[in-house]
Amino acid sequence: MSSQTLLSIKNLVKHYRVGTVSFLGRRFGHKQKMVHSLDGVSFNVARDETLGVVGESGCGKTTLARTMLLLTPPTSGSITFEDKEITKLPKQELRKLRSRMQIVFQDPVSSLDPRMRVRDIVAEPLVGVGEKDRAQIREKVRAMLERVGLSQDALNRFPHQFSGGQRQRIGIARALVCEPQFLVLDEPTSALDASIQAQVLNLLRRLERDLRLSSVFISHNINVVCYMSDRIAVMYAGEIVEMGPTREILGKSSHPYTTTLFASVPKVDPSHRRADTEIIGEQPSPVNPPSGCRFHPRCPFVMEKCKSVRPEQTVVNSNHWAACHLLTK
Amino acid sequence: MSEPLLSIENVRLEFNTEQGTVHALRGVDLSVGKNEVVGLVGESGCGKTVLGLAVLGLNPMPPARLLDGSQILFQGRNLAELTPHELALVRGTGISMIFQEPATSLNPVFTIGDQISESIRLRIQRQRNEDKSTPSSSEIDEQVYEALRLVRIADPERIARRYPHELSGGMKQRAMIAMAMAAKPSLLIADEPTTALDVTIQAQILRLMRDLMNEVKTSILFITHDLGVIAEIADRVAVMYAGHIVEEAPVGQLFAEPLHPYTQGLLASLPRLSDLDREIKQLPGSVPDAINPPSGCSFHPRCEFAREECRTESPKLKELKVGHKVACYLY
Amino acid sequence: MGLLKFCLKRIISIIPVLIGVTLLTFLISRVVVPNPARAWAGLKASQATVQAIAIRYHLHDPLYLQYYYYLRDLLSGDWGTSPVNSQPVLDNLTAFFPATLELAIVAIIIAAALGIPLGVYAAVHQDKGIDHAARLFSLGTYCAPPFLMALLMQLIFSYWFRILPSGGRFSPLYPLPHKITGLLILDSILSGNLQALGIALIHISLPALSLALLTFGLITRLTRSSMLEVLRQDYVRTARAKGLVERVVIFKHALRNGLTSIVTVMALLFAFMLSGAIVIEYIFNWPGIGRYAVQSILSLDLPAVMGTTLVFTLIIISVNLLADIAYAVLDPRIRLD
Amino acid sequence: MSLFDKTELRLTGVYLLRNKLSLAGGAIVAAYLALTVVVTLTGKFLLPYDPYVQNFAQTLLPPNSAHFFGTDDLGRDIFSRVIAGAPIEAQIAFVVVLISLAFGGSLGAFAGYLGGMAEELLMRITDVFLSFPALVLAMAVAIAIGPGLTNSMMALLVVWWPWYARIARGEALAIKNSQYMEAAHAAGLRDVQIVVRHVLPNILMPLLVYATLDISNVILTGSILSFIGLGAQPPQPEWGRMVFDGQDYLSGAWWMSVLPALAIFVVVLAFSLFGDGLRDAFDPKLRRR
Repeated sequence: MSSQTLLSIKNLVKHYRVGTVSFLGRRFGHKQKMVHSLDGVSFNVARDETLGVVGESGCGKTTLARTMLLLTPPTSGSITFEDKEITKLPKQELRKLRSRMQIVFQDPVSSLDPRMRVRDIVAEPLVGVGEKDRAQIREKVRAMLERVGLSQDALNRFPHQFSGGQRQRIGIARALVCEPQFLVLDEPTSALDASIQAQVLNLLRRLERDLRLSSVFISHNINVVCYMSDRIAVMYAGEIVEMGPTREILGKSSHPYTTTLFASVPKVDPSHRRADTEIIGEQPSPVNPPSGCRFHPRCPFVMEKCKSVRPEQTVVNSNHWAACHLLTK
Repeated sequence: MSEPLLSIENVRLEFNTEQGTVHALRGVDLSVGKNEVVGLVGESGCGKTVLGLAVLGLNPMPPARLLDGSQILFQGRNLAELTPHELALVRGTGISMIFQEPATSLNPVFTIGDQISESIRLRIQRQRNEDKSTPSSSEIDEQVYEALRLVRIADPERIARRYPHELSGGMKQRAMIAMAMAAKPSLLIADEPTTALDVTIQAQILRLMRDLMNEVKTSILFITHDLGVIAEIADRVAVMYAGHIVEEAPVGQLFAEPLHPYTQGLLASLPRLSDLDREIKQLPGSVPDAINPPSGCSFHPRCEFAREECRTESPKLKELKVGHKVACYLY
Repeated sequence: MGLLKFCLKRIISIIPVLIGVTLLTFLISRVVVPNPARAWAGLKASQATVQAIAIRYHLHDPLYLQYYYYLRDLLSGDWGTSPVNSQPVLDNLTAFFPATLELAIVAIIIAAALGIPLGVYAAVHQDKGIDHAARLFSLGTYCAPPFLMALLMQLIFSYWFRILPSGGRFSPLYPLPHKITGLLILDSILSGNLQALGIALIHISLPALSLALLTFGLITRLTRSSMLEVLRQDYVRTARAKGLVERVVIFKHALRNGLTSIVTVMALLFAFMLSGAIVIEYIFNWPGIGRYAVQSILSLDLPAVMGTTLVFTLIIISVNLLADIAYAVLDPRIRLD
Repeated sequence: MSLFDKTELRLTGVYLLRNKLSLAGGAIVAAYLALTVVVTLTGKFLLPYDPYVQNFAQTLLPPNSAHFFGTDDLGRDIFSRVIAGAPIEAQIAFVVVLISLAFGGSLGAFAGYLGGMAEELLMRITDVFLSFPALVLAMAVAIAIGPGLTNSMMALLVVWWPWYARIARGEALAIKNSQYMEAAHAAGLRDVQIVVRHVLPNILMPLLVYATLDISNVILTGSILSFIGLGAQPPQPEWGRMVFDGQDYLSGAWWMSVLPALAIFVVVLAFSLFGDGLRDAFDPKLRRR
């Protein structure tokens, strides 16, 4: 592994149970349904890099965010952070590591405790690392709020007194207050209006540059992901189907899903109305994913092989790969 | 332009809350012509949904109330003055509406077929002056299947027997559209119909709506916050900000040559796949508070061109070019 | 999942509850009681009787064995013998049950017939005068102790106006209708005995009205709040948007959903009503299990009290079961998992 | 960190003040609690008559200027007895509600936060308790441990705690699944810190509001228990028992039973009105829309 790699994920799998089959039910042999939320996801994140993850709802991208930071334990697979395997770390050590890898959540309303003041919310990760010096905490919180563009009188106020964009700034301040190296952004602007989204995106870009952050930017909004990311990974039904530099994928996507996904994005230009490349059907249920290539029921180029054999990652171009049988034909 | 189908004139609407009076609509003028798709675009809280609901009298009143002088002219009548019962008779067959969340907008305890057949029966009931015969239930069923086929549902017999929770989001939205179209309205108000859907499904629904327009000749008032969607579907666009229409133009012109600083700012704030190198621009500040809107032009606190008169007086919508109106003192 | 499978699953799921309930009643009657043998034999019983009781109920055995015998006795119909009247408790309970059932049915019909429409009306006219009046009135009846309701009824209609009897289920001066179901009103109708029907109705009117008034408040409140919730839903707006007139919107689209959530609290409603029935039956001398319970308490008759406790709880569990099944019928979503 | 935000409290206050009915309820509650305190401190000192002294020359007198509520079959002044009985209801209500809140509430919060077997076990246990009608289970327990004021409170406690466990568990579950909890984990807080900073403050508020509303239920059920002879024993002036003693005299001396029953009604109604208003005021959903 090169020293350029900050975080490396190998074969990450996350399955979880759905429905509450009671203790007795389990005894009597009720089958528990399993959601295949992540099925063998692997990638590296280099230092100073922003990796974008894009996919439709239910493709597992939020599970990826939570599993990557071990907010929920993976079913299997490994996560290496700064050359250290972290999935098996004892709880105490993991807690110490948390200040170095942080997350910004999608919902600016429910991600802030309604009964806490902004200064306590933002100070939370400092409390987490055991910072006791109150003056020190106050100073760091103040500096960070200024950095995200909030005035000092925000300190003593409560989350509901802020607009959506400001709340997201509070969430960003909380994530950055203990100077992490790595940041996961889980749909950070999806709940915001266009004009506010632009403010937050520009703020994030500036902070990533100034603080030399590595990040994973997750969103269903393809325009936003592409704008923010150096490389992107396209997820479908719990798997990454294609991954590579943003521009290269935009120019020459290799997986049929990527192609249709990008073609579905409205162009914000009435003179270029979308060609009628319409993708049929909907994403499969993660409880019962299709055999072989998970995209095969919707794929316009489906072959016999796709129905039974899971396609391997195939290199298209240096660090651009896709998982599709068309490439190995 | 020929006589518009729907003509909204000087509509003002307020509602009272604990915190004070919300000035949701502050004198809106907008018209929808026959066989036209009018896009109404704006950010959350600008009043676009309230306007859509106001046309059908669906804002809960109280607390909402239309102020005197508000006119919503449709088929020669002012909807703002109708009694609740008269208004109910216009809904469905005259103007119908579909909503953002197909999951909560369909009644969970009735089958899709039941809910569509209600619209069909309603239409037949209201047409009965001409035709005295009552259709049998098998005829109604056939029409339900027809309505489902119209929205490209391949196996209508099966889907009609399903309950909403048994369908996916995209299918639910198709069923909603089928239900609205089954009454054969002259105008369909679509309030963010694709916002809750994934982008591939959104593309399917947008294409469906465009096809339906051509097949059954319904006008659409399409409400959304998404300029991309507007670019895909609308013929004409109205941009709303803080309870006002600030700009209105044919779709091509609006995107090529936006006049209002707000429209310009909005367009510049969107990241685009076609132009990733461009740094997106941001509008400063946030959406104004509808309880205490700014004086004068509501946009002036965020506007880089704001002048003295912008702070005191509210600009009127002026037609600068044919079909291109803007409310701004720059022009 | 089919409805049948849902019902089966639901019925199986009450088995652990039943075990828990009997375990709890067992603990109360064998462990919590300071001297179980004395309590089950009666306070005036001789030492010999107490010994006999201890042997009959295996009170010297370890607790888990005692529970086994307790369950076995319950299932075989031996619910103990009342030391007060020396009759088997189960016989007493079956004799008194029809009167309670009749009272409850009449009361709930009255309460629902008044309460549901008022609740719907109040919800539709939220925050108007009628809504405030309905809320205050229903809160008033909900907060009234059952004895206040019963005593006022008795005072006004029996003692001041002297138009209705102050107690009892039937007049001793006339023959009872031929017994078919044990419910006097139904039996009178089935046997075409109009005189008996009149007498039964006159006797049931005050207790049923008292109980109905108590329950009415709760039903109105529940209906109102669930209708308010439903009326806010998007699908109600959809129903209006598609042109349905207000009557159809409210009584078809909203009420159907509102009723499903009322059904889910049916057990709560019944528990509330049965508590009221205990006091009301006693005051009106209505020969049901409620009055039997109070009389047993006053004479410190533990076997009888435990018997009524079990009967009341079984009623609530069955109501809960029926309500769940009704809910599954009314709301297709619930059958899903 | 604070439980109450000043602006939030002010809004709540404004709402309560505007809600006249619950304000009236609150006033009666305050008056009743004040009365309770005074009577507890001064005993029968301030009462017009000794609530225990029998006077066979003055039995069953109707309400008059000397005896506001009349006299009972033993010639005792009913008004004095009702006043002297006021603290008993309050005592039952507060003891039962507070202990249930502390015991059931913490058990439920713990189970909801931990999840797994602990939660499942607690839910199954409360299932059993909640299958009984509250009054009926209380009756059974009370008869088993014997009648009396303390025993009736014990009986009520047995019945009452599962409700609090259920509510606390529900709230804990909602908080556990909230994003701010996730954020707290991501911040590296220890479990104890999370419970203290996030779980407890967010559970306490809804539980307290529920408890206020619940006081009226306890008083009501407690009064029924004492009506059927399981509560405070004569000659203690407990309201439910006074109603029971008076009901035989209903046709001739209605005041003996009806007036103490009315006292119960007024207090229960007042707590309900106040609690209703409090719940609405603290529920932003109900207030803002």
